[in-house]
Amino acid sequence: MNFDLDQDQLDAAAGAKQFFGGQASPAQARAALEDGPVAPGRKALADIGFTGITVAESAGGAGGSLLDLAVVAEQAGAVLAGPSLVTAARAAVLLADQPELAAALADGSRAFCVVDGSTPALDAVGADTFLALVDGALVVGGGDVVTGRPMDATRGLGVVTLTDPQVLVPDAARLWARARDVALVALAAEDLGTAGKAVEVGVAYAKERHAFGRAIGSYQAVKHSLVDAWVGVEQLRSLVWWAAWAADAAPDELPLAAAAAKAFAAETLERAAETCIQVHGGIGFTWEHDAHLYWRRAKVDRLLLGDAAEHTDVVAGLVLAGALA
Amino acid sequence: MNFDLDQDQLDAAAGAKQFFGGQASPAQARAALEDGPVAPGRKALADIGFTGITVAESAGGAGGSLLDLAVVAEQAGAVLAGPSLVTAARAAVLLADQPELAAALADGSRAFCVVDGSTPALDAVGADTFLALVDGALVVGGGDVVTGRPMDATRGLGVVTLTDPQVLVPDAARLWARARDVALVALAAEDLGTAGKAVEVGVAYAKERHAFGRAIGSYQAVKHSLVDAWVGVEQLRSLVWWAAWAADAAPDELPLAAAAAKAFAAETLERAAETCIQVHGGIGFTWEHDAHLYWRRAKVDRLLLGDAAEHTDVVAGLVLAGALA
Amino acid sequence: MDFDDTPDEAAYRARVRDLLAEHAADLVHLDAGEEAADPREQEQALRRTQRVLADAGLVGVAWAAEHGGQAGSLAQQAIVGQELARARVPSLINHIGIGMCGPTVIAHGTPEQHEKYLARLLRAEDVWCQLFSEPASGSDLAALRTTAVRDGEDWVVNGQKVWTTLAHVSDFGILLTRTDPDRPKHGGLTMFVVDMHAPGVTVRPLRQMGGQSDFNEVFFDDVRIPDSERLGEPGEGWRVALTTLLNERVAVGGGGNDLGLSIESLARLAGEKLPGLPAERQVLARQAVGRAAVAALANRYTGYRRLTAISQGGLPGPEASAGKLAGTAAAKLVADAGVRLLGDDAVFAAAPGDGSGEDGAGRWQRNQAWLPGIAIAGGTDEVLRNIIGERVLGLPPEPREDKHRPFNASGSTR
Amino acid sequence: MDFDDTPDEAAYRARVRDLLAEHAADLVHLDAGEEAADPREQEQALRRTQRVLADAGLVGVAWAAEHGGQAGSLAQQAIVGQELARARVPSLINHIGIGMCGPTVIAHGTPEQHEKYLARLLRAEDVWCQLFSEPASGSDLAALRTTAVRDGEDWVVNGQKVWTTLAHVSDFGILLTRTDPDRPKHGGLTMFVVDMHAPGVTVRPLRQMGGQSDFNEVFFDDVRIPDSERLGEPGEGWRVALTTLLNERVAVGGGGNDLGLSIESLARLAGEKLPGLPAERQVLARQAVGRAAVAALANRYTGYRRLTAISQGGLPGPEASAGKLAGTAAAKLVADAGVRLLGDDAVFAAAPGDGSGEDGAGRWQRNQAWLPGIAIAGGTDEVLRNIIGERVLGLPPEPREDKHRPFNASGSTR
Repeated sequence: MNFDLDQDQLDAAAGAKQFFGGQASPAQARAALEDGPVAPGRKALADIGFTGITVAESAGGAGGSLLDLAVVAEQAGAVLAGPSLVTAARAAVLLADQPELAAALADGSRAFCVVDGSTPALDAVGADTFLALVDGALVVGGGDVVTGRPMDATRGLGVVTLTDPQVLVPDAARLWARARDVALVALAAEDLGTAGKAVEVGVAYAKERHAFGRAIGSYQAVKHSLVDAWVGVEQLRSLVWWAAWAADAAPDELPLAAAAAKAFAAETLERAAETCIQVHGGIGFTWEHDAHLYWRRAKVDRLLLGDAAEHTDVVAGLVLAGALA
Repeated sequence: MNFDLDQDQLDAAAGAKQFFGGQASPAQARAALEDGPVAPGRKALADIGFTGITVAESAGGAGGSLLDLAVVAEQAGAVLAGPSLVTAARAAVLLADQPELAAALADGSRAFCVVDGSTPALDAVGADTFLALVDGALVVGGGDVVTGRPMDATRGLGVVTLTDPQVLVPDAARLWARARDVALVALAAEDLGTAGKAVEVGVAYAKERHAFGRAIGSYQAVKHSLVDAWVGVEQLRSLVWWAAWAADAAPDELPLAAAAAKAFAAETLERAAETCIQVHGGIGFTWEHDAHLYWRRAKVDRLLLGDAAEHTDVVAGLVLAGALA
Repeated sequence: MDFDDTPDEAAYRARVRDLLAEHAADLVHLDAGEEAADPREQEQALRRTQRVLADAGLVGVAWAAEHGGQAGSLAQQAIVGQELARARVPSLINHIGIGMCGPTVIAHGTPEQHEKYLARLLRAEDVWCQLFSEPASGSDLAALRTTAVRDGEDWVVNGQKVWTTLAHVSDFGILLTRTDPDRPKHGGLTMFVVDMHAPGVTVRPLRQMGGQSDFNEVFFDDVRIPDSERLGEPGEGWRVALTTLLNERVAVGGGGNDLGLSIESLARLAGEKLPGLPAERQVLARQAVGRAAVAALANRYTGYRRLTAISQGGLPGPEASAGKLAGTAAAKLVADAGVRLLGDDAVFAAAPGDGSGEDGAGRWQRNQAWLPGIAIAGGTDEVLRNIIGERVLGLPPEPREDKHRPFNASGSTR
Repeated sequence: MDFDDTPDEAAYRARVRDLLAEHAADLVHLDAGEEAADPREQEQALRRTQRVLADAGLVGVAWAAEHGGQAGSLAQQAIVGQELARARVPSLINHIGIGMCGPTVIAHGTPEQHEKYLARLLRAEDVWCQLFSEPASGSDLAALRTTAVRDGEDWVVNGQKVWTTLAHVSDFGILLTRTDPDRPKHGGLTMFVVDMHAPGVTVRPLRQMGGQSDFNEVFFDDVRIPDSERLGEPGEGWRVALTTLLNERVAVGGGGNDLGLSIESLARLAGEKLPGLPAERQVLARQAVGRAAVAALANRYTGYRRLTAISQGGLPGPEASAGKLAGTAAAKLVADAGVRLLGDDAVFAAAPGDGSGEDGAGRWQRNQAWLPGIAIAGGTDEVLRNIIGERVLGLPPEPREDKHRPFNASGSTR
């Protein structure tokens, strides 16, 4: 039993933290709501190698595991970075047997977006290469993207109409399912980072802000709600690690672990973000404060790739089918 | 707008409180778990006139409203009295056109039980006259009662097989539905009393018990959980009053109000009882303390006559059908 | 128990309805969630609306006649409120003046102040705001740091207020200041009427997380207030503020009103969206709609109990705090059920092709983004629970170290 | 990251498995939720089981050799635990002695005490209990009132303990007493080893809300304890107790074990009951089962992280409290999902015809009635949240008025 990150992963997390800390921030997520650029952007992510973490070395990637990607995604989530590593993780699975396209994912020469029917797709804004499942086949093509007023501009959501789709893999249902599970894990990892940051920001404020003669973090109402949020984050971390580990080491466990992680991530991030606002009192719901940017991420991410009810039902189905036996 | 009890109802509540305080108690509910008698018992309830509150005066009842009965039922709930006034309220509706049986309900010469198919029926234990809906007809008959080990012995639950059923009203579906709605209101009223008492007991203990140099009720964790339970009780009181009032004054509103009251009662009582245990710490989960008796009532009542999910769905259906328009 | 009007109330209601019909052309009408295109124009229209209503005897219904009111009952005031809502006339622009500032001036002001302010307030010739909260003192209001220093016949005010509703259109405000930092925090406060157009007053709208600006920051730089504009004695400001806060309790949510979108709105949306869902999602959506409806109904009928108590002559007690607490929880259930019904559109602040943001989706999203604020504004959930726990349930307060210490020696200055 | 045994661990596991197979005939085997008919017989069987295991080298795995242990790793200890569970061997009867009392005696006892107690403890020749909590001091342990007064070479103990697991079968206990009421509450405590068969010790089982008795009350009337049975110096009892509590943290739920019925049990029940439900109820039941499973899995894998930390040589820190908190919440979800699946039977403690109470329904109901206790026993949810908030998140503690005041002058004596 060794359920912990190894030194390489710890180092990767530290490096990612430094990179994202310099390249993205809630302030940029706020600016993106008023038509600023999404940070760090596709090019920077490719240049540092993050879009290729799970792309095979032969295709110019790092040939890493999903867990390697998850520790980086957590750091991306902490600063509300965009585009999402979810897209990279998912595309890397889909393009495992397409060396040229995989190389374009790793080096950033193409901007990918993975499309689920008419559901708004992550990172559709600015994408030039769209992957989709059409009649059981994996296709690639261009796309027309229709966007709304974004709730969280870093997610680049848009409704995509595929143009000129070409079949890449004719019988791709299983590949698509695995890629989607991998996407769930990467999304849960980003949410883990965002939720952890929201709690951290809330804790820091609760130590500093005084009311009635003492720090508000000394009051049980504030203290206990931060604790509950923190406990949720740590429980989520365990599910994310398990699911990411399973993707490579125990693929049979992936569907259960991925669904559990996504369902738990949705509720954990929502609670962490709402707690962050509530702890801050008045300034917590101002535009200039970061709290609402975590909250926006929470309100969007909980619905992406299926909501908690959907994944809870998947978990129930798998458990009933003997997944734990 | 006068959404309050009138003086007669306040007097009736005070009288009922005195009666039940002398005739029933959590201690007796505890003894009933070990085969003691259910208190105050059918005879005492009939003698004081409580089984006949909503029976017509012409049949020897008080000809009162459901609200009159609800204020008494609340007091019954506060001391975990049995049998339930739910049975009296429901039977009184069903027997509105059966003067002899109604008189037997009011004077206690018969022990009624209302049966919903094979679902365990309230007050089946010790009943001699069973009412049921069979093929759309209201029937009366004897019954064989099979009981389990009771979780709350005051509820007298048993699975009933009707014997020698006689048709009382051939086309009784609407009558049955109204009687069931009335039963929901009476049950919610009893739960209101139990929940209010559980909060009261918790509050009293929180004032008296000290830890770390001060009363535990001064800690926000304890204070706020009692407040939330209390707020729930007061919200429930409003729904119970509305539903009871609607039964006589605005029958069209009864199905919505009754379902809302029952759904809310189930969760309010559960929270109040669990809060009561938690506030008491160790002694709260001992056999000798009353807290678990409120808890037992909560765990049983939440499932009687349909659970919260069932009634929540009814509320949704009515709201969607324009009940609020 | 009944929900009907008494014959007197019914007659009054009929008269109100007639008056509203008669003056309809001079009143603003607005649907819930609808916003005006031009704020300045809207302000003028709202001022005019209140003036017309005041002249028709529909403003200050329960105020005493000597202060320009109608000497009516709180029940009559509630009836006017209901009929205005029914006629889709929005809240009075001077609702804070009428609900909080006016009663404070009445209780603590001089005859000269009554004369100078009250009639104009009722007709919205002057709009009022309440300048209490500060960046470093929200829940702990008595920790405020805005100072007023005596200088001849004037006081000189320096500091910053925040969360000031309507400050950007206000002519006057009631302003709580610290005049004696050597006294314990509650003891060194003094209340004033401040002219919002005086030199040194700067109002800056504060943008909320949803993007809109319902509140302002107000800065005071050497603002001079004549001593004749003091409300109550120097050092008695806390007592004066309690009058305001008591009146605020009625105004903020205690009455069982929906704090977000109404359950009726949710019912309409659900009626539209539910049939398009797969069967198993319908089951879950119906649970969400039903739970929200039960919570909203419980809160609504609890509000009727409080209105009954008030109309029987009771004062709004601390249990009104329960109304805001439960109303906030209900509003969140309603909002979440609604947003989830939007389906794919729920990930956008306004869905594709929904440019104006005024249709269904945008309205639910704006509501969702407003709700985190209602658990904070007008008393956080935590403070409300303390109030109920201590003043209704009689549970002991927490130990306070800051209460009796001189303000300038206390941790409260942090 | 991996969940597999290292080669060494795999070899050790194989050896444990062999030993358990070899001694199977001498061990008690019990299914979860199963209870023995005759408690006295069961006690003897459990003592025998532990003796057999101890002689096979499977008890005190991580204890030092000088104290009779196997000088193994915590990972090996975890493996033994897993294999015992796999072989359906119930918890060691002396689990409190091994987990808490023994380590306390080791850390603070004299060589004579080590000699006298530890070997017998490991073989369950003596069963031990922990006598800390009192009726008036649960969460606030240091407020305890049981006194020990020096009298020649003895101490004379008077008072009452409560929530004492296993006291009714115990031979010895570690007993925390107040020896100096003039000192602040934490400063006047002293720890002893007490002979549970000594004159003046009375044990009374305490019946819980579910009807069973897992705990005892213990009364001390002029019980004499020789000074040689003192653990640590007089007045140092709090420090000694902290050793016990640190070890308790590992024992109580911090490891991610299910605190109620397992998610596997729920899966089996759901598999049986779900197909019989109407479609819309299946949707809701699946949500309940899924939510419970997610919570239980999250807690289980978090436990693996803590076990990893411990096996890498870390000490169980305050974050283990999070394991109990989350485990309690997960257990409640599992229990509620299970009880609701019972359908009509869920209103009975044991359903009609379910006389023994040992089949499905009764088991789920017993579990339900046990769960309110787990949010209290071994640290209430509230106390655990304080611990995490202050020691993990670094949030400031609440002001304490009782800490430095002499105990007999404090409100704690109420």
